[in-house]
Amino acid sequence: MMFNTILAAFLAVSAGLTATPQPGTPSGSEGVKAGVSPASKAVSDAAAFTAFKAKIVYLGNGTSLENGVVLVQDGIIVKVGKDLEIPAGAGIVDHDGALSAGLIALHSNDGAGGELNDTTRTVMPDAEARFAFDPKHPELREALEAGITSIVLCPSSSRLIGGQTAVVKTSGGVIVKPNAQLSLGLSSAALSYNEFPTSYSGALGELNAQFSDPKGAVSRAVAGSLPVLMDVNDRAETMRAIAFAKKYKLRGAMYGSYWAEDVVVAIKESGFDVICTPFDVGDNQRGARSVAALAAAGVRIGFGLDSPARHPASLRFGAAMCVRQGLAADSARKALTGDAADIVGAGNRIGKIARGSDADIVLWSGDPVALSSSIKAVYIEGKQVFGGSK
Amino acid sequence: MKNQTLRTLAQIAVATSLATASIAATAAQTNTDGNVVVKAGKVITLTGETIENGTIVIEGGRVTAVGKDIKYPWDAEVKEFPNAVAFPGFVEGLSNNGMDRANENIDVAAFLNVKDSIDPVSFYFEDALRAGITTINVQQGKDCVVGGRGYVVRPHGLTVERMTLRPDSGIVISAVPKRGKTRATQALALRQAFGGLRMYLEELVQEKKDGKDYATREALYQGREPDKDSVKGRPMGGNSWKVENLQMVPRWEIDEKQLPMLEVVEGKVPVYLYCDEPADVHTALKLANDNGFAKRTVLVLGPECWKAADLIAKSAMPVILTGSMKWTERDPVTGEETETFVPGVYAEKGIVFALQSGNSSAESLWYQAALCIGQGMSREAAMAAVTTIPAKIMGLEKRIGTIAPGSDGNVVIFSGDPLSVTSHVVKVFLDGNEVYDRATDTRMKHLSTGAQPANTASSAELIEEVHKHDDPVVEEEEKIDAGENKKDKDKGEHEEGDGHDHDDDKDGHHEGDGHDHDGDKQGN
Amino acid sequence: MLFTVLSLALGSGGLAAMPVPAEATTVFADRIYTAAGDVIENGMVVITDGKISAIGVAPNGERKEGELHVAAITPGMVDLSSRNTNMQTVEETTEVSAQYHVADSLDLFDRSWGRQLKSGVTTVVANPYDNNCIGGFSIALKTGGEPSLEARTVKADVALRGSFGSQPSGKNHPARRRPTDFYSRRPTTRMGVEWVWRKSMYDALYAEGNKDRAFDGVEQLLAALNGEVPVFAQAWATQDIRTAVFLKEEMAKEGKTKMRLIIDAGAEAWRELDFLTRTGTAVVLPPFASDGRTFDNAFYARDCAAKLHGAGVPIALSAHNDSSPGHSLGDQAAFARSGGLSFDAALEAVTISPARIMGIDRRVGSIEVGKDGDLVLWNGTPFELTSSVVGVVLEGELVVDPR
Amino acid sequence: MRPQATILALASLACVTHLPTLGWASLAGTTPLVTEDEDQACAELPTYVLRAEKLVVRPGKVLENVSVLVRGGEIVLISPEIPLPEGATEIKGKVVCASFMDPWSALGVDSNVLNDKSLNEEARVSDALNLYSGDFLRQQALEAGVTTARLQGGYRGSTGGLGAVVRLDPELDDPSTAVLLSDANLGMSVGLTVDSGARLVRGADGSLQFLSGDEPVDVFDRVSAIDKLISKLESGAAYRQAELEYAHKLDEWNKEIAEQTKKLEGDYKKAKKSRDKDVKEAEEKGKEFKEKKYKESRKPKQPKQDDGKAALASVAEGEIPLVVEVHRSSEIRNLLERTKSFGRLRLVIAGGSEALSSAKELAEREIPVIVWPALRGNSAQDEFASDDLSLAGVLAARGVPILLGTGGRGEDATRDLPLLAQMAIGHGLDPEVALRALTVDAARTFDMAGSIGTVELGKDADLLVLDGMPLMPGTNIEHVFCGGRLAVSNKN
Repeated sequence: MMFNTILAAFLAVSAGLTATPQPGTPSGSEGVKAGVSPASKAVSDAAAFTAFKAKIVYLGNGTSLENGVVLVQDGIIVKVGKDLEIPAGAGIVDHDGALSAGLIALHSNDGAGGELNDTTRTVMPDAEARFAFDPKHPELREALEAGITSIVLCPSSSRLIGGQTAVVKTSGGVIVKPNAQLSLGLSSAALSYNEFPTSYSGALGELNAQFSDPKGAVSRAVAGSLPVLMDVNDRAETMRAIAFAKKYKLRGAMYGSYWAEDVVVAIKESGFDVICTPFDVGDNQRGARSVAALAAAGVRIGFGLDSPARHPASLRFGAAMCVRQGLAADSARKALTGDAADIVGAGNRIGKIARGSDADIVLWSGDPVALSSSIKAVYIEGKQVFGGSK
Repeated sequence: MKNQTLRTLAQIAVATSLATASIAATAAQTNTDGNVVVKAGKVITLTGETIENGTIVIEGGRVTAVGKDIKYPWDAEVKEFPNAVAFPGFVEGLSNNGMDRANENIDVAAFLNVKDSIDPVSFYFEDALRAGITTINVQQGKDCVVGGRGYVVRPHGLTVERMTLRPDSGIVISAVPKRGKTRATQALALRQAFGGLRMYLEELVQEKKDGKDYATREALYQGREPDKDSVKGRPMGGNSWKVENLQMVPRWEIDEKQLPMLEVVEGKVPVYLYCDEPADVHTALKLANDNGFAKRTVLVLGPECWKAADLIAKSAMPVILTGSMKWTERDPVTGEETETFVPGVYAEKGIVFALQSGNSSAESLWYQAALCIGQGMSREAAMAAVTTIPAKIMGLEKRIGTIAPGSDGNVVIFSGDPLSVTSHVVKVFLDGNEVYDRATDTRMKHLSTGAQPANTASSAELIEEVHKHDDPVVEEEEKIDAGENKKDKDKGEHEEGDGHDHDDDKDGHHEGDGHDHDGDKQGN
Repeated sequence: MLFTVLSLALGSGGLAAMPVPAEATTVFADRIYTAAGDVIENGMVVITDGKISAIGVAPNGERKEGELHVAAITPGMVDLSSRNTNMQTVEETTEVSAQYHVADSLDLFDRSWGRQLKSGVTTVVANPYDNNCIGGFSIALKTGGEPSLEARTVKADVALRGSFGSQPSGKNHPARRRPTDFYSRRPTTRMGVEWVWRKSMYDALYAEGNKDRAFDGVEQLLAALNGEVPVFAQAWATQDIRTAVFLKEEMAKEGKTKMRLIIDAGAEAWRELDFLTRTGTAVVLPPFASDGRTFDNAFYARDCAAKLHGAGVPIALSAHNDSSPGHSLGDQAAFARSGGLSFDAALEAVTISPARIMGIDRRVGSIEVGKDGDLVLWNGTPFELTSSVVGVVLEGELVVDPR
Repeated sequence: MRPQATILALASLACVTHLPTLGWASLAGTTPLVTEDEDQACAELPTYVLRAEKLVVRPGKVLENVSVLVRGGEIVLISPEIPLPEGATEIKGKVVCASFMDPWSALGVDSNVLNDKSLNEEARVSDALNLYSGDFLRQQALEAGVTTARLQGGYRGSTGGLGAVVRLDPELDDPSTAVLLSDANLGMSVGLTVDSGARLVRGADGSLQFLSGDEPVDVFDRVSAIDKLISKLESGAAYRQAELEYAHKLDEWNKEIAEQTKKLEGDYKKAKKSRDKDVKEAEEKGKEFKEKKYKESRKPKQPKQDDGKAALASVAEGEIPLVVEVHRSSEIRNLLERTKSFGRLRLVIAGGSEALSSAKELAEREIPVIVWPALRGNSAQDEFASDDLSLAGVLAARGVPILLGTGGRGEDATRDLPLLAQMAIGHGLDPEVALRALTVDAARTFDMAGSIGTVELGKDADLLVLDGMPLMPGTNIEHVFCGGRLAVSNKN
């Protein structure tokens, strides 16, 4: 199912590049996006179209298009191409700069207050982060201003099984994906000094107990329908997590990249994606080096943010630090958008400039991973939510 | 008459100590008045030759002859150790032990003297004998700006005076920030100490001068002959900054707090200059050069200072190496761990160095020397670093560190090779008097077999043992109550059952670095 | 050159990257101390595919260029109390956690393994941290090689680890704790600790015949009671050593005559020779303490090892994770010698004796054909401070090169 | 091993800026410990010819297709055509510009000194340099193009002592060569929340949390902090005044005494005669002889020597700049108001999170603000509450001179100065202003313009060779020269 939609989205892009315009038929996106149904709108309603023209369009899959046009109808990208025929009467945004999909922060907290850490028990797989989401929270605005259009709310990694993550937008209160991942605490953060578990042995014992007799969300994870998000810090924790995932045939992502440099091969073999720990000014370059090494080995990566404790601009800053350490700029852009979306299984809807995707668009003065580029405007589902002249 | 009184007093003291003090075991064995002949299966003289079945003749506390089959007075008391090794004993180039407390609170304490703090019945001295140490340079600790004056002592005697080999053997200055100071404020305090001295002296001279000028004018006014210049002091010596006309000021008019500092600047006093880190060495050398005591300076260095070895070599100052002999460091970029054998670096750079012990009798100077050999240093170099070199640093090379005609009658009898772990000290002669005998060393017996010492003082020691041992229960409680993150300290707890002074492995705190992203940043 | 820098890649990268040589590794030495009864003068050891394939006297003639020749060779040393595990290796929410395995908690990337390896310790037993009465299962591991349990394990679940004395009760203090804090309920005294041990053993005994009484860890406790695995218990002071021995004897009265007991850190074992010989208990000794003072106010007499050996108690020495010069396991053997232990006994106490005590002597502990190719290369007579470990061979791989 | 040229440059600088003559200057001076043959040291530095398609002499002035001759650590020739001297190395590059300076850094300072609350006006950060650790950080800073930094200590106290300008070359481990200026400024701070060892930890929900709280500074303390600062400056000014007065009085007194002495000498014979007479008379009468009392005016008393006050004096007189870390608008306003009376004071604001509200006055008085464009989340301390990445851009747009620094808290931040500058550009700062802030403006503010900050004859060869315009997207640094040494070469 997921692969189908990704494939469809992919085809849509390539189709957009060559085929004649066929507005209003975002194939493969029905069913996924109930509630938003562009097809129901009148095809000829030219006023519903907006065409975004930019000197360079970063598609979110590692490639780009020079002098591209992105045609949006009712908040959905309906066509992407070089010399598109723009329907008469369509609004035109002509941007002398770069265009990319909105950035995605994969591990964040904005808009959830302190509601993601339930300290009463360490195993609560059926708790859902989306119920902690406050769509009016001012932090979301700050994220938006940093070009972040979607964030992934994650239950606390100080719980062994904290609950399920949710993909939400930073404007409009949209929940893109309610049950994105099952959050597992495999790092020392899940160990306590005065309650169970205090040891890795105890933690692993409890996880084994839960996964060998799976119930609820755990059973979905074991069945493979719910990816896991494993929090790890050091190399030993990474190896332990990989072994654990292998034992129960789990798939998903690991959060924690600092030490990955030394265990790249094991991570690659595990098939897990890696969500990078956030970066700060002056951070050790090992962290950035690790990210570059993972990408070079072909591991799919995305960036975590841990806002609001961290400034939302840290997301791009981290990407820039990694680029300085050898991460290809294309990989960095992909990790901030398309790959991030795919990691949480929302790639059919966000993260890409592709037919059928939500029109979550950021207009930049230049390359998004160059820090000297500034944000000119941000659109969510076609609506301008930040910048420029409204 | 006077001598007789002294002796009587000493005898009374001996008697008293026998009755009460713990040193009864080691103090005052047979009194030979410093006349004794020691024969040993092997005599290591450290003058270049080792004599099989050698004889050492000690008369009046001094060695008068050493050799094979030599003649000695017919009536001499002969001590024979056919299966043992005679050895001049180890020399501790600098120690902060044996004192009541090693550090003074005040910044500039040059007017103080460790003799007032040395405790002759301290276990430290007894331990030193047990470890074959015959000479100790007791100096103040590094928790100071300018410290008091040190004493070179023998580890035996009932009063400081009787122990003393050389009084006022040097002064301690520290480039290491003392408690409550940082490197910036320590440097400032050092500058102020010497700057203050200079200002004080200049003011003193100016006052004299003004007074003299006034006197001249008054004489002119009155029609008297002005007083002739009468020089009462002497000009300032040394080879750095000088205060002109200091000879106008008689020395006794100089404040007793400033006078020792003046002597430092004049280069009259050996200076023991502490440095913990290589950056301290720059501060230290600059201070020594600027204030004229560079030629009298001995650098007392912490393990990391090897990094400044080139600079130290250029300064040509002798050094005393303290702390761990191994420096472990992790490359902050690659994570690779490198180990440096510290004395090896100094040896390679041709720096004259002495080793200093951690002062537990089991890990004393023999131990440092042995480890050096284990790490590849020549036996001669390692041995010199705990005997002849510290003796030379103290300027006592003619008296201690070797067994040669004219040297002090110090002989340590080892059961075997002095650097072997299986050897032990059998007897110690200081100035020709037997001051230690393993056979009667109850504390030794206690340590090696667990036998309880008989006398009361040692019971007191046992009580002290109990008190000294930290109560882990209470400590842990407090830590947790303080909300300290247990994950940060878990590694440290391995060591709670461990009596050793661990090698100062800088990296030790980061062993659990898997949880510590910042771990890598600290090459430290 | 000799002095400057000995650098060793201790991270996984460095060790993992080294290829295992296909051909044999041969080391020559003036003396080879095999710990199997022989000392070979001017000998050689050949290791093929990680195992010792030949030992013998080196052929006469000129030494070849680049040949690996050292003053002495001993077997790779074995430390049964490696103590590089942290508090996160024991589940403290319950004082008896026999069902857990320290293997689940190990950080094989930790630098201390590599440091121990470099100091000549090639095999260690990693134990759960001693904050529980009964902590869980220990594991015997190599200190080097690929950082994975598969690659390093010598023997899994090698002993059931526990602790007597003040440590398991040290942090507990009901009066000072919040009622929800688990530190407010565990034993606070030595007798409480002993009670927990005895209770869990009796609970296991009852459960053996009655499945309704089964509890977490019962199988593991029974395995220990039935002698399938030894009980490896920390006991520094004489009172704790006696407690352990009494418990073993009490269980014997209950029919569990096969239970095996090994005392760890038995600083005061010299006081209890009769108890130890009577029950055939082996003792792992803590590192030498210059003033005799050790944990739990135990007095560690310097002749402890010699006394135990003399009385026929199997002994092993330990460095408790200290690998620095003057404190490493080889140096502990040196200090044991200064307390009167013979050279041969000291050699055994850091090699074959610990291997036998822990039942891993088929693979490690001596230089014999067929055993793991773990060697320590020395620049002089071993177990003198004037000598040091200059090279280490681990399963045929020269991990520290003396050249 | 610093070349002679730089030492000379330093010496000339000292003349230009009238370094305060402190009482113990001879003890505190920067005489190198090991005096090397300087000429030889120069000779060891190779000669380079840099051929640039574009030479950024200073931001705004670009020459095309010129060559730069670097010899002995110095720029000795800039010309369209320079033949390659024998033994010289030729380096070609698209763009050559001056390397960057971090005007607010902690790189190489002992962390204890950074936190030291007890620093006073005499303490010198240069004493706290530890050039034996963090070599890799200096190397990374060089790789990022930052070759010099102004170091500041004591951010936890109200006084940070005398700041220093140092060269970040990891090859230099002797402070006497690494320190270019040991009294670059006096540092102070107002109204900072005191961080009492609070540590950030990644908490349960992935957010960062403080392990232990920090002590906020009392509002009244903050107000009185400015009072204290002002009274310190006043005491400095008064000290200078008193010294001058003393010198004057002493001069007069000396003159007076000289005259008197001359007169007394002239009168001596007369006085002697009369004395002899008096003595005789007294003897005859059997009376005691009474000496005549000599009277003279008192010698003027020298004010008590105080190096702290001397430093404050040179600040009050504008001989060295005063850097004050201050963030809240009320405190900035108050500070500006209160310092008006010190006409020569060279005030520099560090931090200035809310400086915008005083932008007009800052622009008018040309008071530079060192902006620290750091990424702070919502756990930032309250003085950073209105911290905004666009601050530098907005201030510059209002005409306030700005510099960009890394905050002087952590050693490792300096490496990221160019990234922070780029981020400031991304948030509205004009790229040319940003480049100026990192080069010529930073050098000028701290009296280093004579030797660094621009690519001009006689300047130190602290240069970058790049493949594009500095701080622009996609530009890479190819070579970095630090004090004439080719310290980084990314292009083989």
